[in-house]
Amino acid sequence: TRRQPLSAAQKLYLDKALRVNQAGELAATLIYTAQTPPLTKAHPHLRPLMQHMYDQEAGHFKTFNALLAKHRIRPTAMYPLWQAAATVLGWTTGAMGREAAMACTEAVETEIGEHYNGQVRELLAWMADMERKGEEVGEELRLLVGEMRRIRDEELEHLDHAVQNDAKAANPYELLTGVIRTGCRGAIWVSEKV
Amino acid sequence: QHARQDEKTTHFGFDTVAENLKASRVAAVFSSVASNYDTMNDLMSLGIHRLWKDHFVRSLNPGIRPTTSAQPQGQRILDIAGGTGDIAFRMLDHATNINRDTQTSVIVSDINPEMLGEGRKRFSTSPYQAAGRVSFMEANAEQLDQVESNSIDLYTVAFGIRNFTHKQKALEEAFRVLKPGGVFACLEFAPNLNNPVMNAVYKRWSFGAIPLIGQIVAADRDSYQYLVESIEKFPSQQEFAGMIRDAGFLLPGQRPEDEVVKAGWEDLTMGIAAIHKGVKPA
Amino acid sequence: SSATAAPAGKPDIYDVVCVGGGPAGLSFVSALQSHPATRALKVALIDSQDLTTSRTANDAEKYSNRCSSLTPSSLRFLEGIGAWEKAREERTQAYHAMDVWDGVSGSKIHFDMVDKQSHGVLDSIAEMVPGSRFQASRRKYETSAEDGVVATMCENSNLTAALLQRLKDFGAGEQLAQVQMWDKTKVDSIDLGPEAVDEKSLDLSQWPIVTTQHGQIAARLLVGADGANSPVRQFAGIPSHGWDYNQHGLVATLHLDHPFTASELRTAYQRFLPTGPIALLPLPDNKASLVWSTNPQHAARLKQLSPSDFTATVNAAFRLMPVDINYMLTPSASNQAEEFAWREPATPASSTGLPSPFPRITGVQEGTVASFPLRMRHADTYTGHRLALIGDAAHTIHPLAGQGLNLGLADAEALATQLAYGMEHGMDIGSCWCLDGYNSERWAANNAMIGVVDKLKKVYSAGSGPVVWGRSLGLEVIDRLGAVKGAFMGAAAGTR
Amino acid sequence: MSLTPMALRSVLRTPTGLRPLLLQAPRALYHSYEHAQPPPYREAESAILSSAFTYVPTHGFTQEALTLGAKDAGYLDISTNLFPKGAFELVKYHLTTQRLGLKDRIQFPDGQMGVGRKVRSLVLERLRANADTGVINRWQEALALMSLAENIPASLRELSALSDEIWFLSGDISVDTSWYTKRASLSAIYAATEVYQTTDKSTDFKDTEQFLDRRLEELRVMGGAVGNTLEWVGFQGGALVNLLRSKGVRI
Amino acid sequence: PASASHPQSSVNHAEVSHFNTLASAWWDPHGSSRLLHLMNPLRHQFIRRCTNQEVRDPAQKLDYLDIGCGGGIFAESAARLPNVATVTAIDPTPEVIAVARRHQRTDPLLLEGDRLTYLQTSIEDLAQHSPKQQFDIISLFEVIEHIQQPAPFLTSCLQHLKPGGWLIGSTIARTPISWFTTKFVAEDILRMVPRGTHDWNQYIQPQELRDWARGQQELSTSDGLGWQVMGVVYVPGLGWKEVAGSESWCNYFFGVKKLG
Amino acid sequence: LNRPPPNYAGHVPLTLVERGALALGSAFGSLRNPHRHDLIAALGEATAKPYFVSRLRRAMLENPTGRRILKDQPRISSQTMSLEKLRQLPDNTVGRAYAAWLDREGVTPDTRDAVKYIDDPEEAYVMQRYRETHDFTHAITGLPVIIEGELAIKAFEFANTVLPMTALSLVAVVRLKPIERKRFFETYLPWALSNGLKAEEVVNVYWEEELATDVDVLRRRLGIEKPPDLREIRQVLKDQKKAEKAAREARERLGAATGV
Repeated sequence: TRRQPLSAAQKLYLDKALRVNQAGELAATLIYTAQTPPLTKAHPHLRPLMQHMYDQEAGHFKTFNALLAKHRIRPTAMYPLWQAAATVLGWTTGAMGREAAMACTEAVETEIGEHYNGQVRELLAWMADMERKGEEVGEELRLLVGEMRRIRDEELEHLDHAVQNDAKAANPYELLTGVIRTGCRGAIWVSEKV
Repeated sequence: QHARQDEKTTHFGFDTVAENLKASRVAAVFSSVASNYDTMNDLMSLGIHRLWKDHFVRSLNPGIRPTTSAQPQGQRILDIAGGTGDIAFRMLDHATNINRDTQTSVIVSDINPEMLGEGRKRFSTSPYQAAGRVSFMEANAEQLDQVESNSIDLYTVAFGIRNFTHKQKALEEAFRVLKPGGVFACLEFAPNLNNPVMNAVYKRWSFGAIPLIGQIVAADRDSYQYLVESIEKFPSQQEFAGMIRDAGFLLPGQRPEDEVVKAGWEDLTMGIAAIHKGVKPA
Repeated sequence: SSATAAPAGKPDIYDVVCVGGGPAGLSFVSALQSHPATRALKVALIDSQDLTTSRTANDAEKYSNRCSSLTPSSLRFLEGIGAWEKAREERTQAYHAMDVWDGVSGSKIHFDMVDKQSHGVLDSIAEMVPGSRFQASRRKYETSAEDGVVATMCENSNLTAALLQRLKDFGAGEQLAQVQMWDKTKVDSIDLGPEAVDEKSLDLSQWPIVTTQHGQIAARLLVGADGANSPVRQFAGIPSHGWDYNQHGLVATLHLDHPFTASELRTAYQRFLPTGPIALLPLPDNKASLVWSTNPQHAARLKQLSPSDFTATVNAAFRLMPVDINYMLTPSASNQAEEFAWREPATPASSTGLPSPFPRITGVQEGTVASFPLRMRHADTYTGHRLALIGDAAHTIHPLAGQGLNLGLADAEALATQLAYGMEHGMDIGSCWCLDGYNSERWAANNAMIGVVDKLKKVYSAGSGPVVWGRSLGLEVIDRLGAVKGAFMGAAAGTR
Repeated sequence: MSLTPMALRSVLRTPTGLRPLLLQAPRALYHSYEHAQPPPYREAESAILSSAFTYVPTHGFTQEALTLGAKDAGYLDISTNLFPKGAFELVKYHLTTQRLGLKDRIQFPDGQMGVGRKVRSLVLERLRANADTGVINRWQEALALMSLAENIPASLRELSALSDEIWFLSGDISVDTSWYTKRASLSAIYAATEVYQTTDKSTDFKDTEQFLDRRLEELRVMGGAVGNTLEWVGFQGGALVNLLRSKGVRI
Repeated sequence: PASASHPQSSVNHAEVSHFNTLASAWWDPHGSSRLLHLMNPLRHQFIRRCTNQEVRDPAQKLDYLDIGCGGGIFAESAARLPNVATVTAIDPTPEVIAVARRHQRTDPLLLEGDRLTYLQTSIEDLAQHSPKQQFDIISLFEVIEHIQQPAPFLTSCLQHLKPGGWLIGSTIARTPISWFTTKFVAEDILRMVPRGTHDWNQYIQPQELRDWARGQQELSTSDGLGWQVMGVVYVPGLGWKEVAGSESWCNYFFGVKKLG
Repeated sequence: LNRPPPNYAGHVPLTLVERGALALGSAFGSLRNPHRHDLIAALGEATAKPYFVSRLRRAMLENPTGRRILKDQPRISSQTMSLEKLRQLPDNTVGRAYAAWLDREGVTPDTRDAVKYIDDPEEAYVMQRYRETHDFTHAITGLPVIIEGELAIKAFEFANTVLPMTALSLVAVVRLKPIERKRFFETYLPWALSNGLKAEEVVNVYWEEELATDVDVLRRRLGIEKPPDLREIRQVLKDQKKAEKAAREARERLGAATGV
């Protein structure tokens, strides 16, 4: 048929990308879980927002779990480490107050948003390349790109929520977001490998 | 004499020469070193080249064991550029002693008569000569007219292929002469070692010391200089395996789904030399 | 007089909305009614069951299988809110002693009110010497019936009826607003109020709005007393952690061979089998209530047995060795009565630790054998903004100490007192300033009780080996240490 | 084979298997459902190996069997040089074909069978494959070959691929830490049971089945115990945090 | 006698801006005003201790004036009491009054009639803003230590007190202990209270208050009857606790009764 | 020193100290002179009490046939088990094998001593039952009564019933000849232990009902593999030795005759 199998390099790229995404979503859900109690105790009006954001993240996490199981991809071996790191990060920023928590969400979401953008761009490039060569794009790939786009938009929506709830007002703003973003980037790099 | 532009040129060590001149220049080099060819090899490989050859022959395991032999007439082995008969000797010893095969015969071929002379001298006293299991043939590996197609079981070339002008043509010729299922095997120096640090050390040794020793021992600096330079110009293991595959051979250990060549050779002593193999599909 | 709730547009505002009409919910509401500071609060109670019918406990001979043993502190609370005198006294049964023994090793412990009185260290040492003159003198009962009570057995329906009666009488008495009772009403949804329309008007965006078939009501304080998987707790997003025991609680009302008069002192019995504890709690006349926690297969098998076989198996569970009980409950085993008759003489009471005056079960009240899965859950916190949880909604506990209802009543009492304190000091009873006091007081106490009961269950589910020796030695030592036993009794009775 | 050539061999050539393990992509990544998986061996290799395999019950996993197989497949004695690892290639061939063939050997009437029971029947089916192909009496030779220094990485990779295949076929979809513990424990159990199978004389491997059941039972109990302890520790940790929060501490 | 000239306003603009920034966290359970919230119940107990001196007709409701009400912590709680008719809460800081009004809107009970009215004014210009001028109870909780000249301020408060009414307040004694707890620990180390909230020199000793009260003829300052004082100490984990005789240490309540 | 009343006929209640002394005394006695059956019996009873015989009783209670045995409490003696009837049973049946075995060893069912030192009547019966069925185990395993066969049976019973007495009697292995000991440790001990552990509880077999069943069928039902027949091996060995001796003598004779 006109449909060509993915090249080894493409398969390797997808393998790494999906592993990193699952680790990212795991971290996101745990950060929200750890942030919610101290935050909603101090600001009850934030509970619906936190609940909404958590539900979306849990949805993403479930989607990536299904994808990993379906395509037989190995989850990151650092799973327990990310669990601990995310909980501690969520807890400390939650205890530091509303602005710090929102700043943490903003930093994590920007990092994850950029990461998803890169992946979506790469997959779209593949599809364009396939169409140019007259090959028919596989259903799996099309479905994957659709999912990634939807998830990226929801992540960016979280980013706006965080900024609305004056994430910028956190006192050590640059330090906090800087540390968190570098932490995320490091985690992404490691998760690809291990 | 400089090659004229219109003629096709090839490299001779680091110089570029007209193609037709290369064969004669190579012949000149080998004629001068024929007598102490082994000492030269010892210098080049710190004496390990003997072990490499033993290992090379043992890994090929020539000869057919009587128990499984349905083919009484033994194997026909063609040893290219085997002038002094080093490889041939080991092959016959292995077949006779290890596999108890007294039928297998070896054709020793070389482009250089002096080297062949050296070989004939070596074999004159051996029982193999008497049993007619060794024959000598002066021929250019790129046209083996005397050898008909699909007649050879095993085609070996040790430390010779780097001097051929058209390596690809020699490979295709080997493909032609080999029987289906036949094996092409080549033992050759490799341009670079795996480990960059060791590589630098080895380069210092081969470019510095060897021509000097050549001068002292064999009073012939240019030939040795050429030999060292020819190793440098020889393609890397991966490229050479690619050339073998392009000639039609199956590379051992290559996974079907890998387009790029990842296997098919075996590094010796950190990659100073390498054994390349290829099997002609049935 | 059920006031019609305001139209959907503007929700009717209540001070306290209590979802769930179980003992915890009803006792909380009556506690509010009985305290002067909180009497004037506008209170609504919503329950899905029909509360009117359960008011009258019908046949004197028939006892419900859902009973619970009320500790003295629960009784004091019920008397305080004037509910206990509405209960039908003749259907309740106080007991003055408790025998607990280990089914595997036969070690046993006897609790009675003599130990509960403040007990000097010297007395307990003297008690250690078996058969000593001093020990004999302690044994005679000189305590009066009243203060010697370990706990009082009471059917849940009897308690609910008493509380409902209390609420009805109270409303008719004073001219104050009666509690708005909506029974047979299912809570459709609970969500936060609408955003304020402008800067000036009332902002109910942080108020829980409860929607039922009667319309929408806004609650200054929403109290969740609606059982284990409580919709109120889900609305509040309070997670609750814990685990399921692979056990079912089997309850039944039994008939004993010897009718007890009201004045006789009764004893409760509990035997720890490897598959789980079995308890026999006294009811008036010749009745008794059975609470047997065992694995699901045994519970299912027990429910299939004929009454005579069931009675024999229950007798066996108290008297025989665990290996016989397990055999009698294997699917293939049949005519348990005969099996029990044969095995009982061959099992000496001394080897199983059976207490001396142990009643024999002669029958089971038809239709009362039922079972429910056992689990342990504890909500992360009991309070949120304008929200509080009491009773099973906040915690579910293993029945081996019979503390489930008592904790619920203690929660209700604590919350009512906290609200009274809040009203006296002008606090907004839905705000965290008022509710935190309740959470801080009850969470730690409940957590300790749940932890102790869970560890007891784990220790006593070991069938053999060092754990059995350890616990048996522990039981024997505590049995002889009056002071320590007194402390346990105090904690169990929940004396404040 | 006297010692010296062996020593020479290892000095002369760096074993290809020891190339950095991590970087080498062990097995097909991103299993796609739209295309058939690439065949494990090239056509010439599978021809030689499949015919050589028929000689294993009689000649064992040896160079001799390989040579005989090459001849039957229309190749020469010398063509066995196509396999750099020699006789070990035969063992690897058996492992790979049985692993890929596992999904066709057993079909689950889906529905009532739990993942644990499916794993058990898959393992038994794979072990039965050893017996059906008649290599079971030669399997100790294969184990010896597999334990050679240069073959250990390849055999470990093959074992982990088998364990992954069994978990995948049994329908297990957990992709968290248990993904690793499950595959590691199943690999250990499978390897132990296979070694036991080589010593099992009972009729159609009844003892091996009991051995497997004992190991699986141990794993279930140990897994349960570890799970309960972790759950209990997590609960106590949460309870402590909740207790402090109930007392008004700001965490 | 009403002072003729407009009395020099007691508003201190530095204080006003400081409280503005504090406004957003006023009702945050773990915010900077947590200690005030925890002290609130004790205020009602003290008021009850004062008013129970003489028997009152329970049906007759009282009028409260809360000066320096801040976010309305005390004002809201007073408005909810059954025996309170009206509560007028005044504070010069505009932002704080806005917070109080925004919070008032979340409780329907407080919106009923004139139960609770917030006015952004100082005590001196109360006349222009509030219809009601005379009150049964005037409260000055944690206010006096923010006033430069307490004496004239107190006298202007007295003018609004009905005869037989009580002037009740709480403040901090000027002692090394109060410096250590309210300034050093609370503000510098634990940051529980934002820096600059208090100025130690403006703390007032109970004795000084007592002397001022004796100076006023209309006040009956006979001990126990017209003059009440109660020392309180904050125990972390247990909240504020009354400690007899600790008024000379740090935080204390004082109440003085107008004759009549 | 009044002893508590006996629980059943022939019961001698012992205190802990007496029980210890009995165990030690009977152990030394039976070691010194293995033929003292009564001492061996006493040793068995003294060491069985704390846990082992209760475990055996629990094993019987878990098995339906075991319970029936405990209920009926059948006794094996010459009255209940008429040897003539057994001898008419078809060949290779349990009863026939038992009878043949009794004749060959010259033993009657009554040679078993009554149990005296176990307090619980039911546990005493369990011990009694074990003793009486001991001979049946010989029958189905075909191991002779000679020391080597007896030890193999004891090892099997230890693995099956975990009674300490069976293990203690293994001490007698010291008295085996070297080749017998080698054979015992190489073949019979591993057979006894593996089969003892894997097989069903032999004590749960209702022998009175199994008399007519085929020995092999019963053995397969219990999961016991038949051990190599000890008697034949010894016979073969004996013949070999005899043959060698005969040949040696012949040679000597021949040697003497030819003067070589």
